[in-house]
Amino acid sequence: MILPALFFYLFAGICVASAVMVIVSRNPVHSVLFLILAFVNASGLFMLMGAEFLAMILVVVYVGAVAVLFLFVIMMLDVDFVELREGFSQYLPFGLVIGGIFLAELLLVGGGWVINPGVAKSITSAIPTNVSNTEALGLVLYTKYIHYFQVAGMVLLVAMIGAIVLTLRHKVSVKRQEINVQNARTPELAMAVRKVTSGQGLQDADAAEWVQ
Amino acid sequence: MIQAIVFLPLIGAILAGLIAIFGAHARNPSGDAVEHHDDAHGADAHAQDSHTSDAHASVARASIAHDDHATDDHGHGDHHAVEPAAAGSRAAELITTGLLLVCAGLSWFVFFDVGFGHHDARIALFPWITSGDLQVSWSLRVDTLTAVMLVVVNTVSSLVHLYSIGYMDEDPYRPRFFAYLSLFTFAMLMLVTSDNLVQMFFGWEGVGLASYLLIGFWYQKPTANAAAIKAFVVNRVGDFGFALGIFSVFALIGSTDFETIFGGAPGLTGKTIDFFGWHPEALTLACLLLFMGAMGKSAQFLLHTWLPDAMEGPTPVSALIHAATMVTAGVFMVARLSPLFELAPDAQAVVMFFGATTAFFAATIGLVQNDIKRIVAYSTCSQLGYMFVAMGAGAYSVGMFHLFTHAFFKALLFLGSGSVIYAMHHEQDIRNMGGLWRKIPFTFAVMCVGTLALTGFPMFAGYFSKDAIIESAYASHNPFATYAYILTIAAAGLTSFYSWRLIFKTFFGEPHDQEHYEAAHEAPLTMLIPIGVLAIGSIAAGFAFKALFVSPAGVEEFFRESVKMNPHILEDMEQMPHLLGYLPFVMMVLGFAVSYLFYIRRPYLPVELANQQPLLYQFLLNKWYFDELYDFIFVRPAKWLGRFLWKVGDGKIIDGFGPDGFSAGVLYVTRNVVKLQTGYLYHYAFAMLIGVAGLITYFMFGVGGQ
Amino acid sequence: MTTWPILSVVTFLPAFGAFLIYLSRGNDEAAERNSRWIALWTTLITLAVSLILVWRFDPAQPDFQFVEKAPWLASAITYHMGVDGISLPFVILTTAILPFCIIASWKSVKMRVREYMMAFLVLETLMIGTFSSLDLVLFYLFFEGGLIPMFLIIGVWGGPRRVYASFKFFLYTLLGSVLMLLAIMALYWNAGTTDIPTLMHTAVPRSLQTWAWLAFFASFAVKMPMWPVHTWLPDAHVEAPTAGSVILAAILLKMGGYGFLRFSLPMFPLASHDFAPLIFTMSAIAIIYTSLVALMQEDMKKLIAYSSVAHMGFVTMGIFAGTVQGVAGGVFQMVSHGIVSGALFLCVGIIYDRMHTREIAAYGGLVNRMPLYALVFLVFTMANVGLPGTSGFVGEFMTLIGTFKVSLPTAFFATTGVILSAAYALWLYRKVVFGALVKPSLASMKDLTARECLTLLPLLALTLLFGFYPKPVLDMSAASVQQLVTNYSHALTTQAAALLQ
Amino acid sequence: MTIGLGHYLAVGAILFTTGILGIFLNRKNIIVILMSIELILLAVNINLVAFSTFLGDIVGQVFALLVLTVAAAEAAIGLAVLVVYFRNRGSIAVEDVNLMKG
Amino acid sequence: MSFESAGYQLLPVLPELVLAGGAMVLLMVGAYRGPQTTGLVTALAVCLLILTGVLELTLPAGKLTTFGGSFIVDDFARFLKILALIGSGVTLILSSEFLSDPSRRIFEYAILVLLSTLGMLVLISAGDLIMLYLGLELMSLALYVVASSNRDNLKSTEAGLKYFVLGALSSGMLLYGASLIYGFTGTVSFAGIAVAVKTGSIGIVFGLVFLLAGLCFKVSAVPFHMWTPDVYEGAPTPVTAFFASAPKVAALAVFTRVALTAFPGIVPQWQQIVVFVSIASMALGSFAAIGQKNIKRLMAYSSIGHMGFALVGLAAGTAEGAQGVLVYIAIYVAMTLGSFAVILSMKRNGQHVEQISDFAGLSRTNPLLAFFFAMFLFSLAGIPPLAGFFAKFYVFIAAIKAGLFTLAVIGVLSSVVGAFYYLTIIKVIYFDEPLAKLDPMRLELRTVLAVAGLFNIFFFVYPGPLVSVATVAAKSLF
Repeated sequence: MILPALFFYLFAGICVASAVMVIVSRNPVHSVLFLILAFVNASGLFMLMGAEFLAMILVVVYVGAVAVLFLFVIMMLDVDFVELREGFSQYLPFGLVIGGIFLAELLLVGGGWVINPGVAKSITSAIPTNVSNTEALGLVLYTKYIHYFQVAGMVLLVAMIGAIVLTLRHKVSVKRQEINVQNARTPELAMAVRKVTSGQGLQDADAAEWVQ
Repeated sequence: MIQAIVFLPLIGAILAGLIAIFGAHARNPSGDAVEHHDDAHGADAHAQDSHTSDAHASVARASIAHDDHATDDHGHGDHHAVEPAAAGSRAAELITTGLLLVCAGLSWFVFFDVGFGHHDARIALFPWITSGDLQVSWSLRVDTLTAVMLVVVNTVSSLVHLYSIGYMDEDPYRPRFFAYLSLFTFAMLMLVTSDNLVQMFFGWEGVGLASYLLIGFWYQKPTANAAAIKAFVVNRVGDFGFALGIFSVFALIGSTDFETIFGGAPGLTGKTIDFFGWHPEALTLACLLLFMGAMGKSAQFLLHTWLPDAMEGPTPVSALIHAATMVTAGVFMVARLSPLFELAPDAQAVVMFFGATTAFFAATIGLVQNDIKRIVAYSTCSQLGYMFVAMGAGAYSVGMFHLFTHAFFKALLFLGSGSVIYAMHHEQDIRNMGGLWRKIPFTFAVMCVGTLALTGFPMFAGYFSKDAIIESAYASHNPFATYAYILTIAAAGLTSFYSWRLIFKTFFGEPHDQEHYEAAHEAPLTMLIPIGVLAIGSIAAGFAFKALFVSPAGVEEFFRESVKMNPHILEDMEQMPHLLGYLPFVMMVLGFAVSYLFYIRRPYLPVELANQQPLLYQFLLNKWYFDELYDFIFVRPAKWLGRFLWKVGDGKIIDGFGPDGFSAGVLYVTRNVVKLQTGYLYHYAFAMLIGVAGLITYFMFGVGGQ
Repeated sequence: MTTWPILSVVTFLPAFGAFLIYLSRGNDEAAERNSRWIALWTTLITLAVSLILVWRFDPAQPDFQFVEKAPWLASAITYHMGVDGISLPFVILTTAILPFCIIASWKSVKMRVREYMMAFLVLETLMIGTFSSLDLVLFYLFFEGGLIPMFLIIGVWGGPRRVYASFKFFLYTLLGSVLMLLAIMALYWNAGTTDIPTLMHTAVPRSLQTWAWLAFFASFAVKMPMWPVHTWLPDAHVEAPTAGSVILAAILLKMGGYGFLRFSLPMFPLASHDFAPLIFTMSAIAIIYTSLVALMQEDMKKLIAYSSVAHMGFVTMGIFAGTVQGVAGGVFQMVSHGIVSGALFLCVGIIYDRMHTREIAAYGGLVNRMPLYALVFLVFTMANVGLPGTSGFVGEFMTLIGTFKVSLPTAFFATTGVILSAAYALWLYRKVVFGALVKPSLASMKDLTARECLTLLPLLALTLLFGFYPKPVLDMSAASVQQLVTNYSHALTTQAAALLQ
Repeated sequence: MTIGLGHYLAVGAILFTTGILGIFLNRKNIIVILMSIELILLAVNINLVAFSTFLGDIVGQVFALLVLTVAAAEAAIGLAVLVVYFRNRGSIAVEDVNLMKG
Repeated sequence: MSFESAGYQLLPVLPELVLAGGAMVLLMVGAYRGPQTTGLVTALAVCLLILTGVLELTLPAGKLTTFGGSFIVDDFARFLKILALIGSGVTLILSSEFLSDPSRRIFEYAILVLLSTLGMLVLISAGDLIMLYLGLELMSLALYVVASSNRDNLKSTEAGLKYFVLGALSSGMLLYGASLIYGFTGTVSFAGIAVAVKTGSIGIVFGLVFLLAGLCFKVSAVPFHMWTPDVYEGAPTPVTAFFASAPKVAALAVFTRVALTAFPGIVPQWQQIVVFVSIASMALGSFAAIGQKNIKRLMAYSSIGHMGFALVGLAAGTAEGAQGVLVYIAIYVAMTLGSFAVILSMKRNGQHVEQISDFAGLSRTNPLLAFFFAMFLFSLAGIPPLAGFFAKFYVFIAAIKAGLFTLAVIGVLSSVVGAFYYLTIIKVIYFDEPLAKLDPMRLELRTVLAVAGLFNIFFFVYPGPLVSVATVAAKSLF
């Protein structure tokens, strides 16, 4: 019993500490790195609770994708990291009071949790004991909760469209490959056969057509 | 016939009014007529006035206006062409005067028919105010009391109409004037023929309106306007009481009809009413309130201030309204309501107190006045006090008798004064007169008759009525009987003094204004005839009707139920010691003697006396400082309060704390709320988090938890 | 009883006229001329139709007549119209005053005439609707809807401080009314209906009565307006165009009094009785206070506006006296005040059109130039003063006599109003009409035009007619008033007894 | 010493609070705010998984999975918006995002 | 285990499926045909929305559930879905001018609106917390993007940024609440929660607070409203119109559904929250709008206030209250869309103007437009006989019936304060001296304006249909 407890405190401690560092560190790059650390430790906590799949996902999706995206954006935007920190202490006491209130009350509530008798009845999908966590999730995610999955897909679609709409720029000065246009090009479009009368050259109208 | 008496003046008023308004309108084109510049009189400083109907009134009219306060108008009038009289002036005069003469004749007929033939009449015309148990109708009621008033009103009125034809002959607005006069007569007739309190109130206020219009007839004179408003407003103070009296009577008896009231009144004795925590007897209270109305209309002490100022109006108006008819309405009202007053001895005491006080008080002021009309006005005031003394004593017929005789001689005095004024080119100050008897002997003669009648010279009208009042005061069991007796006796002496003073200063001695004196001449016939008729009345009215008004049997026979007399008063009067009966006569002689001494024999004496007693003299000359007092107590506080309530009450308090303050508060809040919207993300987040923190804390510890 | 919905026709005819004006096209001048004529004809036809109401009305019948009912919002909230003796006078007053307003605006309104006429016609619809609706929600709809056109009338065609005045008017009245709306809802919740005739016979619990009464009071007191919530009125009157002032004084103020009669007394008798002393006090204060304030005014319209407040004090006092005379007097006083104050504002408007100022000090001696005007103004001034023989007297007298029985002190203090009203009204008359004509600007003043006579003389005739013969109005409302008072006293005795047990 | 649900919830609560503090104590740039939000979501996930485990109900984990998905999408959108903003403003300092106020 | 037998019919989600599929088809169309199809895509998107609406109406009557109860189609949902579809459709129509500018030809705009609408439909039908969250995010993410869709404009992007950051925070809180509720009840479905929640255990109440905080953010109720003015001002005007209409419908719908169907056991608790939020919103909406210079910003405060009023109905916690909310939101959508049609027509010399002072004298230059706008403003102020009055009427009547007198009194009083700023605009329109004439209105704006305006003015004539439909819809929640 002592080992899980030790690991819990290890993970939880590092997680909380790095979370604090996320918000206090001077350099946003450091913040991201601490965020990654926090996520990794949280994934450890998930492990402890037996949610292996989520733990993996957290590392893969969050650490691997989201956090890196953050880092990427920070780098890309190239903001001046020596930002002033005045005002931080100005709100600090007040912020701490509010934060303290939240923390105290949430802890009280968390500590007061008991499984009330009615809860057992309301459970709809008990965790199957005989299969792995991943399989258990897989069993329900694409069957019973397919609609969640689909809607989440739509959410990702929106995110995709949104990111494109907002950030994609067609710079006029840049020559781009436009595959569909290029593929659609036919000889008829590209060429025209003209009978040129000798000594007269092209007619003006024809010339205009070519010049454009 | 009754209808004819009442409504003929109305018809006259309407016809004359139409003539007046059409005439005026014709001269002042309306806005839709083509703009035309009729600056025929040139473009001098007064040009803008020169086409107005009245700004450039005749010399005559403007000169009438010429008193201490209106020299400007006078100036105007003198320097501009006389404005032609309104078209149809003659027609208006003839119509109204003719109709009034008819009325006068009819009312004498009615007087005898009712008084001796006992043909009382009650004619319901049509309903007026009907609501629940409040049923008020327009109706005419003629009994002896009314008949007496009819005679007084119509006789004096017709004579005044006639007189006015001469007196106003140079005024361009005669149609309007005659319309007003007839309107007044109609209102007065409605008053005296009313069968209920509300209709009486109608007449009451109607005469007030007519009086307002007539006093302000020369509306360009600021003083006339001020006097008109003063008359109306002071009368309204009285009406305030009258109205409350009507309400209380209705509340007590449930009707405003005289018959019902008189029938129900005896049942109310002993009943009290809660009046601001004071529990007077209901009837006493009602009578006092009603009497307040009478005080206003009859210019009794405290509410008298309007009457002298009302002399701003044309003199015939003073004669008609402010001597003979309207001011006696209060007396008539008390007589009419005698069944109520007889049941309320406390109220009678008050009536007598105010009557006696007024009689004396007005006489004292009359001693030192210099305006011929004002002297007569104070005299009127004083004489009205006498009448109320009689009313307070319960000798209603006696009061009515004095009313009756007084109408003749006081109208005579006013019209005579008017004649003097006319002769003196609208000079009214007796200090500027003198020696006029040579120039206007007829006027002098009738003025003497009037004065003799007023002072109560034996066998003249006033002698019978006034002495009877003094006797009734003596004989009554009123708590103020002695007070009244002493004051009326004293007042008799004072009356004699100031009346003769007027005669002496006007007609004797050296002329003080040679120019006017030289130009003085006797008035035209239309003015002299009415004066003559009134002079005859002043001589004969007392003697001829004494039996009807004063002797117990005569009263019983003549008045019957129209008044409810104090049952013993007339007998008690006859029990009076004979020596005391001569006292008024003695006082009269004394007054005459002192007056003679002061103004014929030793003209320097009054000046010396005035110098010796400057305080008293000023006190009297300034009419006991009542105007100043009222100005100080009522007018100025009212104005101050009005301004205060407007600027501070409405402006600062109600608006300041109400809408304006509220909107300012809203804007203040808005400014601060908008400041919260700083534009900074973390503030926004902060707000959200504080909100959530607040809510969870609330549920954690607050009322909302669990 | 009637085969066609006469009441709805009367109500919506003006709106239809407004629609016609909207449809009318043409160049500016023609459109303006057309809109004037359409407006005039619409109001006249409406008046004619409303007179059919009078003709068919059975004054002996105290209940609602010409009743129309149709489903509307929900089964409990219906389109329910009808008039009784209390509301009919106001309907007629409205239809009768409107033509005068149109005529009075004939020349004086030069700007945006079409909109102006449309606003007036829509306002007429809303006002008639207010007086003839028999459902609380419907009533509220019309009652509040009137704010919109009036707001625009004051704001668009008003004087220099029109923005302040219109906002004050709108927000002040709205503030009062929204509370009434809540009370209406509470009544609906209590009785399950907003049908006025039903509610009039539904006993309301004591506490709800108190609150609902206060809420209704908030609305009507502002609308009346009663002291101390009257300050919007002088501002609104001063800034409104002449016809707007006329409407405001003649009809909009009456909605408050009508509301008291229609709702407060019949529906909340106990509360009305409890609060009567409050009303009495406020009325008496209003009469004295505003009369004193009127004494000091420098602006004619403001003076008349303050006098309106005083006169409305008589109305509230009479209504809450709960006696036949008081209530009937209140109704009559409102009708009379509608005529008289409307006419007074017309009078002010006439000289305003000529001089473009309402400063009392700018005038003086008008009688020299405008004798006819002086006469007309005199009559209305006297009616305002409450001189017997004018309609002003009858109302004042009846309310006072009705109140005297119930509360002597109130009647006492209220009666002082007769003194003060004489003082301020005659002062005004003197300053404006009497005196020598010395101001050069007034020299070219012209007397009343035929059109102006057309607006004033009928009102003058009515003032005098109702002064001498108020029976038509009194009879019209007598039965309903009697029933109202009977029910009121009955409710007081029975409900009080029920509470004692 | 047993590690109960309370412990996990406590971690969740602390992370949540840290995230909240991060939002309004931050004066530097928007990205840190986005990271704070990620912390909040992490707290939520810990909660969900913890509840799921202790209730023996898989729904919590499904929920957490979806939260992860959506959070990723959200991060993408957020960063995209941020980039666009940066292009216009040339700064992502928190203090500079205040063009509109009042 | 077949889907059908386990309650996994697809019929109830048919409209959503069609919408999603259609959106993707249109996406393809746009992607392959390029920006010049923006107009076509937009038009097709409107058609798609109409089709969705029609399908929604043709679904079998009564209450349909699918996916194990996590998707509910009842009358309540139908009512609000139609409303949301109308809101989206009309805003797409209103956007056509915005999109016709060559520099802004982004066909994705219409797609995003469609997907956002899909999110709304999901949200409205959500039967459990997960569906709620997913629907909410689907809706919001698209909104974040469209808010900053004028990506070269600093204001627009700032609006997007603010909206996004605060939105993410709010959904974080909502999620935290959802996790607590899940933990304390063991279920995420509303029906299950309703069964489990009989007493207000503090954990559940905490969860509720967080959950409602997230929802309040979406309806922009105080104190979660702070984003609203900035975003409304900054976002392109058609987007603002969209924000003010459809998402509000969806958010309010889910708010109502959660409160009434998931937590009927602890009405007092959430009622207190709603009352507080409602009062704060009404007051702030009324006060802060005074003195605003920008009409869009003013509309933002106005919408805050209106959501406060709508929540009054919810606070009642009764069927009448829900009915009030439904009527309110329906009328609100009509008024708002009409108002935005006016704001969008405010164009001088090809430039959009949005300062209130730009309305000066509008009644002289464009009388009809001015008239309609004035009527919308009076209606927003709640003056009878306009539609806005009935909106307030129904919510307050519910509040009164529920005994919430204080709330009702504060509500009507703040409506008076609120009337002030509407009057200020009317004052500018009618009393002030006119500025130059506006550019002629586009046809689609005219149409929207006329329909919304006539609805607004003549609603009182025959309010029956809307009210009775709302009644039925509200009943389906109980």
